[in-house]
Amino acid sequence: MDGQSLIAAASAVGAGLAMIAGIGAGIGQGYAAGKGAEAVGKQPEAQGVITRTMLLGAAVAETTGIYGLVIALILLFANPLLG
Amino acid sequence: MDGQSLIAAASAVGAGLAMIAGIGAGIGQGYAAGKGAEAVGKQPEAQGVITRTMLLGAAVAETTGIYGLVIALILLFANPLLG
Amino acid sequence: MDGQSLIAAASAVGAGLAMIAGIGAGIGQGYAAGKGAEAVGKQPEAQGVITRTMLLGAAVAETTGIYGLVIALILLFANPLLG
Amino acid sequence: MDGQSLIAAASAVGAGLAMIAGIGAGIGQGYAAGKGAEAVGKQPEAQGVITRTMLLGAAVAETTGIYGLVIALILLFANPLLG
Amino acid sequence: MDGQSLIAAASAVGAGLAMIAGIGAGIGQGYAAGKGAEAVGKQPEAQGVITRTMLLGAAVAETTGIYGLVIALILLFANPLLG
Amino acid sequence: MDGQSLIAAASAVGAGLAMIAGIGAGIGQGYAAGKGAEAVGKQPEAQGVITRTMLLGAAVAETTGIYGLVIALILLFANPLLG
Amino acid sequence: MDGQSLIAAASAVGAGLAMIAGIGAGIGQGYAAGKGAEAVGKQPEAQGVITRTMLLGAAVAETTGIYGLVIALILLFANPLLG
Amino acid sequence: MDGQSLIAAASAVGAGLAMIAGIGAGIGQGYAAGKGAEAVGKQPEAQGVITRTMLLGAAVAETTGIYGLVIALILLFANPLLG
Amino acid sequence: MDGQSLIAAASAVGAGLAMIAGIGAGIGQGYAAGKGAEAVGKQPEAQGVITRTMLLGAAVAETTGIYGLVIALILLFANPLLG
Amino acid sequence: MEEISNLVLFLLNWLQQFSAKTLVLAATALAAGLVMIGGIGPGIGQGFAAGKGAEAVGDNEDNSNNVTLVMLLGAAVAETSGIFSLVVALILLYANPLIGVQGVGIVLAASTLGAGFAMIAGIGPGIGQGYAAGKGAERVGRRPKYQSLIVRTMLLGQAVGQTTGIYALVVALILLFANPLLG
Ligand code: NA
Ligand code: NA
Ligand code: NA
Ligand code: NA
Ligand code: NA
Ligand code: NA
Ligand code: NA
Ligand code: NA
Ligand code: NA
Ligand code: NA
Repeated sequence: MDGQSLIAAASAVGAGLAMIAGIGAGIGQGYAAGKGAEAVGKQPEAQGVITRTMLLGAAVAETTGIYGLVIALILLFANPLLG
Repeated sequence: MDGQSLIAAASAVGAGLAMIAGIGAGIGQGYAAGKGAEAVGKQPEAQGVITRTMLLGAAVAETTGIYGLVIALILLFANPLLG
Repeated sequence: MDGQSLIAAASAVGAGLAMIAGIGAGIGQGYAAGKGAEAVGKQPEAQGVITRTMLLGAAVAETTGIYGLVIALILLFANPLLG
Repeated sequence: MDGQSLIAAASAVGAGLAMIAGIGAGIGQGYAAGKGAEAVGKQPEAQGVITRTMLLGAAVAETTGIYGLVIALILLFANPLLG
Repeated sequence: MDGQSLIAAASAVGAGLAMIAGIGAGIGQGYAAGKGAEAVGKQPEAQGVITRTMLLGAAVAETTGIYGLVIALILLFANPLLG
Repeated sequence: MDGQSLIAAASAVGAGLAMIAGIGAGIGQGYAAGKGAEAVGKQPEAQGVITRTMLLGAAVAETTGIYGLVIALILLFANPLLG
Repeated sequence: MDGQSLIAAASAVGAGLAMIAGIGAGIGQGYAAGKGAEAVGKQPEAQGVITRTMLLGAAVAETTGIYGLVIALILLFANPLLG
Repeated sequence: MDGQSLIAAASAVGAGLAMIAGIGAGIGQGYAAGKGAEAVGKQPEAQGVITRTMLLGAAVAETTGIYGLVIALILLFANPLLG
Repeated sequence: MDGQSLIAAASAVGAGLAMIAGIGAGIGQGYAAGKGAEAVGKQPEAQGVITRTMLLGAAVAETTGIYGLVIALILLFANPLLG
Repeated sequence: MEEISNLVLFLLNWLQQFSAKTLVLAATALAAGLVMIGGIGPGIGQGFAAGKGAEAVGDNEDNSNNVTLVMLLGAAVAETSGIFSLVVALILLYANPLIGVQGVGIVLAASTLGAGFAMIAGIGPGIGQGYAAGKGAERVGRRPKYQSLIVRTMLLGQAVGQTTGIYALVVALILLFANPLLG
């Protein structure tokens, strides 16, 4: 077994670990979805601004999930550790 | 045992780890389901807009779970680390 | 021991890890169950729409748990990493 | 030690990991139990519909814990990875 | 050291992991305990139905903890992986 | 190093892992303590029934922590895996 | 390296893992502290019964943390696995 | 296998672990999104100040996710541990 | 393979683990962001003191994330363990 | 490949090429990372206190100084776990007593790791005490008259909530400084 194989194997595990970051956005955006649904039920006339604020906040909450995805993709497709 | 086997073995573990991201969407979307049920109980006449907002928000919350699934499928079926 | 055994062993661990995703749906759907029970207690006449919204939301929350199950079943019964 | 032993050993660990999914149903159903108890205290006359909704929601929340149990039982009693 | 020892060792770890499922019932049932105590304080006359609902819900929440216990006991006392 | 030592070593780790189940009861019973304190503050005259309900619910929440303890004690003092 | 050393090493790790159980009591008792502080602020005249209920509940929540400590101390000072 | 390969392999795992920090910002910012959506629904005229406060707070919550990303990028692209 | 490589490899993993501390600040500061947004919506005239309190509290919540970052940077750039 | 035919023996043999000191140093690097995970707790808890504090000063601007004071006092208590973690990490990095001790490398290394795992318990007190800080600040904002009673109850509850963090610290220090497993 050569060193390159060990690095590739560890990269597969690292890519899986990086995806775990996505737990956060899933919980947070789901919370926002619930509060948004509650808010439009109470003030249907404010639906536009409620939905926009929910989506703006959810977009912000997505970033760390994206970071994890980017690191995983780098480990899989453009791995600087593999010589 | 050759290096390719080690990479494949690590990929199986990495695929399992990547799925853990799905915890987030499960919690978050369940929260949205609960708030949605509460909201339609209070304002049955607003059921349409409540359900649409809940589903829109839940779709947003699904993405990081999908990212995890995609990385797992890449590790299993189109693994760039396997030579 | 050959490389195939190592891959099979890692697949057993990966299958177990993938199931952990199910934590999310369990928490989220249980939350929805609680809010649903609360809502039907307050508005028994809206029981139909409350239950439908709860179940619709819970179905959405189930998906990432299903993804985990699918990856586990692939690792066990149709493992592409095993030559 | 042969490869079969390694697979069997990993399957024991994988079975243990798969059970961890049960955390979700435990939390979620307990939440539903608490909301159910609260609701029947407030509207004892709605006890029937409250309890039915709580149990329906809890049954939905049980599924991913069952998935984990099924994968564990497969790993222990009908392991397709063991030749 | 033979293969049987490796399987037995892994079974000890797997049994420990399976118990972690119990976190869920502990949190959930404790939540139910708190809501139950709150509810009987507000409606002491409904103590009977509150306590019964709390215990029924808690029994449902116990199951995945029991699943974990059963898998651990199988791994320790009736291990099908040990030849 | 013999196989018995490996099993004993893994049992020590398994015992430690099993104790982690106790997180659940700690959180849940603490929640019950907080709700109990709140409830007796609001209805001091119902202190008896509040405390009894809190303790009954907390006893239920303790079980999975006890399961973890029992498995740990079996692994340490009556280990069926050690020949 | 002999078998006794491996058991001692694993016992050190197991002792550390067992302490993780303490997360639960810390969260739960802190919740009780917060609700207690809130309650005495609302009903200062009920301070005695609030504090006693909070402490009683917190004592109950401590137990699984103590279990973890006891297992850790057994692993360190009275280890039955070490011959 | 040489030492440099071992360090590179460990760096891939370390990079994956560092990304897990992102769970926090995802949850927290999603909570802010939900409260922001709720607040603009209640006071649409205060939308400007609500959104600015939500985004300011979310920016603060992003930092530890960024720290994790920076450490991962250092491990991958400018690793001081690799000679 | 020399010992220095093993220490450097462990340092890479340790740096990744240390970053996980950042989960806390992300959740907590996001909560503060949400409550801050809610509060300025209710009392826009108190925006100054609300924002200052939110930021002061968030600064306090940042510290353990910074500690984790400092330990990771020491492991990477000024590692006292590497001879 | 014969040498991997028994994965456990392969690993143990592979580790045996290193000196005891090297194994402890490597374990120290891992443990320093593990102990920092305890810092999750104060982050969550103090953030909760920040949110409740912000809410409370908005509701009662006249009383904002007392609210802030209680928030910071409670948050300072909640920092304890984070400080414990940082101190243990610094001990590990700069003065790990197990480095250089005569003994079996794997026991010394595992003891260092065990100390790292134990400190993770600090998550609990950090979250819980921070929650108490937030509720204390909230209540002091609404009922300034009862500030001392509220703060006393908060501190009493926080003290109770600290114990499992102390247990973990004690076990970690035993593993590092008075390890009974070192023959
Ligand atoms: Na973000
Ligand atoms: Na998303
Ligand atoms: Na879903
Ligand atoms: Na389900
Ligand atoms: Na159940
Ligand atoms: Na129980
Ligand atoms: Na207890
Ligand atoms: Na931050
Ligand atoms: Na802090
Ligand atoms: Na305590």
